[in-house]
Amino acid sequence: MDALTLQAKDISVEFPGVKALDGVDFQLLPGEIHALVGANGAGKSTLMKVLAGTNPDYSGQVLLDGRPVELRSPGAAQQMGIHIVCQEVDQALAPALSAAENMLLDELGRKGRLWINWRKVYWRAEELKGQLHMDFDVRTPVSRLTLAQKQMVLIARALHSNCRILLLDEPTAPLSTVETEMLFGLCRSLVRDRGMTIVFISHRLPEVLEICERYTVLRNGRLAASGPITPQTTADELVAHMLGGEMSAVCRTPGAPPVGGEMLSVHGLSSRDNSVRNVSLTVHRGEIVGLAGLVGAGKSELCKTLFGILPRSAGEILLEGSPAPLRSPAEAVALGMGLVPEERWKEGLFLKESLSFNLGIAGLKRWSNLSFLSQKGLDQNARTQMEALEIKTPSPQQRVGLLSGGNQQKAVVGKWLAADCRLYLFDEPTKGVDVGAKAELFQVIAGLAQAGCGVLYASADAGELLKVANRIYVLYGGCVAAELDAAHTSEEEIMYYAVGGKSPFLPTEQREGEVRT
Amino acid sequence: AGTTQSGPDPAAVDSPVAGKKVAYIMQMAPSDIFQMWSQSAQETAEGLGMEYDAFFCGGSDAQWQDTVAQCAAAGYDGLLLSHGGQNYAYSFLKDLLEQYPDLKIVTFDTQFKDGSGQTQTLEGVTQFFQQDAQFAQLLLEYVCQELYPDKTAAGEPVNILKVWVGPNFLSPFDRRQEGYAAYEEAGLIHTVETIGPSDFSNAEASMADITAATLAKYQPGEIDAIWCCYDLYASGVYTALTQGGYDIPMVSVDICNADIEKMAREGSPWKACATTNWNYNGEFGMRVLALELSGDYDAIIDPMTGECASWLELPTTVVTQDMVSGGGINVTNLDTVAGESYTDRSWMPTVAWMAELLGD
Amino acid sequence: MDWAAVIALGVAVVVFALLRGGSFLSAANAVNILRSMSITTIFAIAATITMAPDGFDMSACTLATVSSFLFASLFLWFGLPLWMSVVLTVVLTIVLYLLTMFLILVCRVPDMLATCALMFVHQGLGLWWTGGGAVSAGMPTAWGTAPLRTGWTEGALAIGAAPWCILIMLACVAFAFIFLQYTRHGRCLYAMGSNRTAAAYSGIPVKKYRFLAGMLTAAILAVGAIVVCSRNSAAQISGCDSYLMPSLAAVFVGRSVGGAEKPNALGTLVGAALVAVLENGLTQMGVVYYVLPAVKGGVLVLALVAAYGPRRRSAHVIS
Amino acid sequence: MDWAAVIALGVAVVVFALLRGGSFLSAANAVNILRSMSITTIFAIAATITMAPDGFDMSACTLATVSSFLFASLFLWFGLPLWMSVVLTVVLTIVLYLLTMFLILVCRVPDMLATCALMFVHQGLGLWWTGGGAVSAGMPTAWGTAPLRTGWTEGALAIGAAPWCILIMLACVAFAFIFLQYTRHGRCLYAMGSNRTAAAYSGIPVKKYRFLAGMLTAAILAVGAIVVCSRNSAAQISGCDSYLMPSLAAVFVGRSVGGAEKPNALGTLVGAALVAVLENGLTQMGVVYYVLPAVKGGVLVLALVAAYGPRRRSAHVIS
Ligand SMILES: Nc1ncnc2c1ncn2[C@@H]1O[C@H](COP(=O)(O)OP(=O)(O)OP(=O)(O)O)[C@@H](O)[C@H]1O
Ligand SMILES: Nc1ncnc2c1ncn2[C@@H]1O[C@H](COP(=O)(O)OP(=O)(O)OP(=O)(O)O)[C@@H](O)[C@H]1O
Ligand SMILES: [Mg+2]
Ligand SMILES: [Mg+2]
Repeated sequence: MDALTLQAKDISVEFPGVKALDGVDFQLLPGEIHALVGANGAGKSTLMKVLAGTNPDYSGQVLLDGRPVELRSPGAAQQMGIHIVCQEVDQALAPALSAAENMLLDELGRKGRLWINWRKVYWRAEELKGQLHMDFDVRTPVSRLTLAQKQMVLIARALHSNCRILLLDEPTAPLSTVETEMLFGLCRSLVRDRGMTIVFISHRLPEVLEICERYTVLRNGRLAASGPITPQTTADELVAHMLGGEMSAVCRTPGAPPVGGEMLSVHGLSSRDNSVRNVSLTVHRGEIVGLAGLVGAGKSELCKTLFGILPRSAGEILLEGSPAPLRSPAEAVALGMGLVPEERWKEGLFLKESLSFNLGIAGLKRWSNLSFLSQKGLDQNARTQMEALEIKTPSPQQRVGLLSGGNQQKAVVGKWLAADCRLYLFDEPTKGVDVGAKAELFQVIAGLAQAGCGVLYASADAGELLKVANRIYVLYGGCVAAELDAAHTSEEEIMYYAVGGKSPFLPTEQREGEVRT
Repeated sequence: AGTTQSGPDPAAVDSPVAGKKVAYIMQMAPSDIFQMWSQSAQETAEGLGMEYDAFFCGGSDAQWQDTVAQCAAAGYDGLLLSHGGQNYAYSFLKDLLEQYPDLKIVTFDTQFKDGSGQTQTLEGVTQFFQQDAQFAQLLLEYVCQELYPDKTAAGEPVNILKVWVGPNFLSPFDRRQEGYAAYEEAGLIHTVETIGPSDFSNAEASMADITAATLAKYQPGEIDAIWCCYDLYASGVYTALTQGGYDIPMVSVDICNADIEKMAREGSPWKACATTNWNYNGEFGMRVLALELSGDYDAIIDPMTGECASWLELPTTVVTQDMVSGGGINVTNLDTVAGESYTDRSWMPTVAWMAELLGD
Repeated sequence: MDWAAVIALGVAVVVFALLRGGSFLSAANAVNILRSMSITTIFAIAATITMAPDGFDMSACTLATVSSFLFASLFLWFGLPLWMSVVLTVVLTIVLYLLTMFLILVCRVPDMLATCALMFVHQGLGLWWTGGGAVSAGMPTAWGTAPLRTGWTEGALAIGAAPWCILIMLACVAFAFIFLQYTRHGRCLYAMGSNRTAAAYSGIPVKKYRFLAGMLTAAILAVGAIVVCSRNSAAQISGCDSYLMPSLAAVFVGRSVGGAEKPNALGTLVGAALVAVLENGLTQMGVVYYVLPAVKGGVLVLALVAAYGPRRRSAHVIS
Repeated sequence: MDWAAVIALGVAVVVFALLRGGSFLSAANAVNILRSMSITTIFAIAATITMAPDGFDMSACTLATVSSFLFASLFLWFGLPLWMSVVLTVVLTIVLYLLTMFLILVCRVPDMLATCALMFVHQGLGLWWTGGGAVSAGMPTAWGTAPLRTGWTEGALAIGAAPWCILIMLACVAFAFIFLQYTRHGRCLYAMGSNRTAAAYSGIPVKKYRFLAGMLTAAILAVGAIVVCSRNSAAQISGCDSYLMPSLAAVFVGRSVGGAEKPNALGTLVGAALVAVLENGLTQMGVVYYVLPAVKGGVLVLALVAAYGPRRRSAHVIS
């Protein structure tokens, strides 16, 4: 057996009311890609934060190359070559600074030269951008980037530094297959060429099996299992470790075609910034309609345009037959729509408020009488949602910002379940949600459809869409490239249209006005 | 608070006001003249065996009212009140005296106007003032007679840049305006322009900027002199004049230590200040308060008329540049140069026991 | 510690009561304290409502000065009945506040920046209206005619005196407390204060709510201005301007009360009361005038340190 | 529009030059303008440095008042040579700033709250040192003895006069500009200002940098205080306090300059210059003193509207 690069022994972390890590052992071999898996709230992020020095209140010991080290500050961890790409990208980015500066932010923190050479900064940023096949101006402030681009900036930051151990906390959550493949290629070359060790967290188990060599499973803050990943290792095996054996294998296949009339019908919709172009689609009562497409295809933009966030330049939207103005989210909500947004920190959560506050905010009218709120009603609602979505936390009064990433995501979804909408727009609702909870969530969504609601479900994960949707629209370059029946299509076909019918890196212009099947 | 000394000289007569608690409550923020005020009041109070405290209210009328009410509640026997607002002081003090009938009050620079703006008096309360109109007039007299005698003799009006704010900004400013207007009506002066600070919370710096900008548009000789209603504004004017290299004489009402220093500088344009003796004002007020406390109302004599009154006015002096240019002069030793009217204290109200205790 | 400010208030009362006895603990002095905090508290409640949705208004008190000019001129110059002067002042203040809202909501100038510039505008506006002077009884109008009313009435003067000014203060606090704490609208304002984008995406009409908060602020500012005006029996130049800092201090000190960590009406009341009790007690103790602010500031600092210092609830050392 | 403030400045200069000609466009008047903006700009630069890492200091100018007391007393009462008084004032101001830093960094009281309480502390502290009065030439010391130096020297008075006060202002601006724009430390401050957690996660020692910003602020405040003191030839009670709002206004107006959207030195200079040019030009136009703030504020509002209004770069209607 190789000498261990990093060995963490008996790591415990406690928060008020939660034992996030309880005597966890964790080892890394040199030059491996190591999977860290576990259900939401199992303690993965917490363990990574310990290693990255951003959670200095831990007990236990960390050995690096056999020598004990103290990881009590991010600077200390970085000095030892440990870098993290953390789960909530907004936490690690300075929105007012340019993308270039954000990529080189770690270097700013290190003692060194006094002067900044702006030419060199931009040159280096361009270089990193090239390595990651990104396409935007490195001088743009980060606040104007999309979630996927932000994720890439963070990865670029890690690339720039001279790191030995790279901790990737759910980096692929906002990425689609193409970017994910590219990221994996990059990871492999980093391991091969630079001898890096990479820890990889993901809830997409096939990904994990594809790229990782060994795994560690956490359950409820304890080490559940660890071992090498062989061709024989299956996702079910990991799931069994994660959930403690009892895996309720709920895999919904699309139900019978909907019976209801048209809930939403959109004709020739374009957004003013041209990220959505001439889109027409329909959603029926009781139907789950998928939106597929790569990152940047305009799925989020379509949802936002429908929800009145992005101004539209053309097109008509009918809700149950009557024209809907939809100039602002408030109007959309008043008409019975709900949007689970893509960026939970920025757009979805009130981080400093309680879970109960967050879960009640979209349906306040339900719990108010003559404008007076019923706190009891809100708490009751919070408990109901916590149960339905398996949100793991001690009490409805817990601050949402202190929940684990997946549980935060569930809170964003839960907010709308309480709001009694007739049309739901889900934009990557399962981002960061573990397999078990994902199955629950699918059940919940199916339940909404059964109750007669319309559902538009945007996801970069084609497999997921095949599981939930009745029909699927594939977006490419802001246009609808294809409309497919979920029962009669495959991931391959979806991908074919998603990349423009030909190759992944085709310029958008050539595909304009692409035919639909 | 201040240091409470160990009472009067034991050999001296018994003070009828010994052990009484008095306070000086000033509406404005502290500054060196008001401190001199407070100091002389404190010395007098302690000389008479009273306990003395001082409070400043940072220019807030509400705080002035609160502090007065708090002191009344805290059991002070007498209050020396300064610069209360003319609009509310009457009704406020009237209510206060109804609640605390034994409280003795003396006010400085505080007019009493009732709800209709009519001047009123309060039984048992003595008010005293500076002669603000006379301040303005003495300064203008100085400008016309001393600085521009030829022009005045020729019947030509002197061109004045006037620094003033109002009306109804502060009652003393309004009274100063009365004196100024008299000269203007008499044709002795001509007002070229009236300017004031654009930012009252930063009046001195603002006045400097405004004056600098204003002077830039006049040709030499178009302004003969600058008249300022208040020395804080004058200080800004002085900055503008000296830094801009202008040779225009200026005069101002009120005086403080920094003013004297500026007047005394070589080639200073600041020619004169009209003032009362700030060392005497506090003492005067405190003596009146003590007389009220001991019930000697008939000894409260107006310095100007020599008669017993409840409205008193303090004598005025013009301090000129010549007096202070010798150097080493500050507000505390101004009496050594400022002439007889400044050091005369024959008008200080007194009675036998007070004269004994204070060594008149 | 969530109750630091309340504890500080309690301790201050007990200490002064022990040291000064009856003269501090009398009913008359309680009225003194309540009266002295009334105006600051009213303005602080206005600030609380603005700050709930993460707004900020540096021009609040300069606007109040304009309101007080309006009130005094409506009552004295135009001789309107008291109730009509009050109502019109509130309405006109709200109208003036539309400018603030226009800059913030339509022109999207950040609150701090817009209101910082508006301070100057208000200062000039008020004085332009009065012709550069204060408005008081017996003075001619800005255009030189005799005022229609020669003096303040009993009723007008009563507004600024105990018990009315105290009752008005309590009414403002109670209104803000119930509104922010127990109504849907208050909840929406706090949601905006917590994350404006998320609030908008949750279907809250954020601009409408910012506008609502602004209008309520304006109405309360007008009430505060009327109390100031009545208390001084005149609308003075810059008469309300200096209440800005004390009212902000009250909101800030009160922010932590009850662990709310956001501007809240009861906290604001406690903050204002703490300052008022300290001023009153220290004055009664005869603390030298120039040391008084230091002692007051020192106690506030201690209260803040107690409120924020020991908080290690979240593991984020870096926050 | 990123250059709105600069354009406003240019337009103001051209308009006044056309209307007033030589009396506005003379060299002497240029010096007037520069001199009138010098003190505000120095304090505004201090605020810029504090605000770069998202700090805020409401007590900056009350601390400057304390510094001016220190300077005047060192120079006059203790008769120290000028250079030594200056150096000692800067050092002592930095020492006093440690209290602010202690509250913010060690006790973790939010900036606004801590400095709001510190305003009172500073006010009391300064007056306690001078025994409750101003410090001016020829007055006895707080403990009653004669001062060692009887008056201000030429050199001491020159600091507050042109050209020195202008040069000092320019030096402060240049320093802050280069420091914030071209050094690693400056960028670290901006990174903190944009997202403190992110900065900390990148290994930037955030507390150290907040401390550094505080110390630089203190040093610049001391310089500003010395200029004020020299200009007034006395350290006056509350002498610097009222520079807070104008200096904040300069920072705010300058924030948008060049699209920086963060406090920046050149923007601050432009902001201060705009205000100073308006004051000067409007005064020359004979605008009544009490209407002047309204016109000044109006121009500032327009500049802000131009800077923020038309910005629709991002498609997000909700911002
Ligand atoms: N700062 C904190 N304060 C209180 N509790 C916390 C804090 N951070 C994490 N927790 C709790 O610790 C537990 C582990 O959280 P962690 O973020 O490590 O989970 P995770 O495995 O990353 O989950 P996910 O897959 O959802 O991201 C959760 O119950 C979470 O609520
Ligand atoms: N605020 C913005 N400013 C400029 N361009 C933007 C902005 N938001 C999105 N875009 C552009 O719009 C396009 C679509 O973005 P986005 O990545 O959100 O699409 P998506 O299909 O929802 O992808 P995913 O949800 O998988 O990340 C991209 O080309 C992106 O660069
Ligand atoms: Mg996690
Ligand atoms: Mg998306």
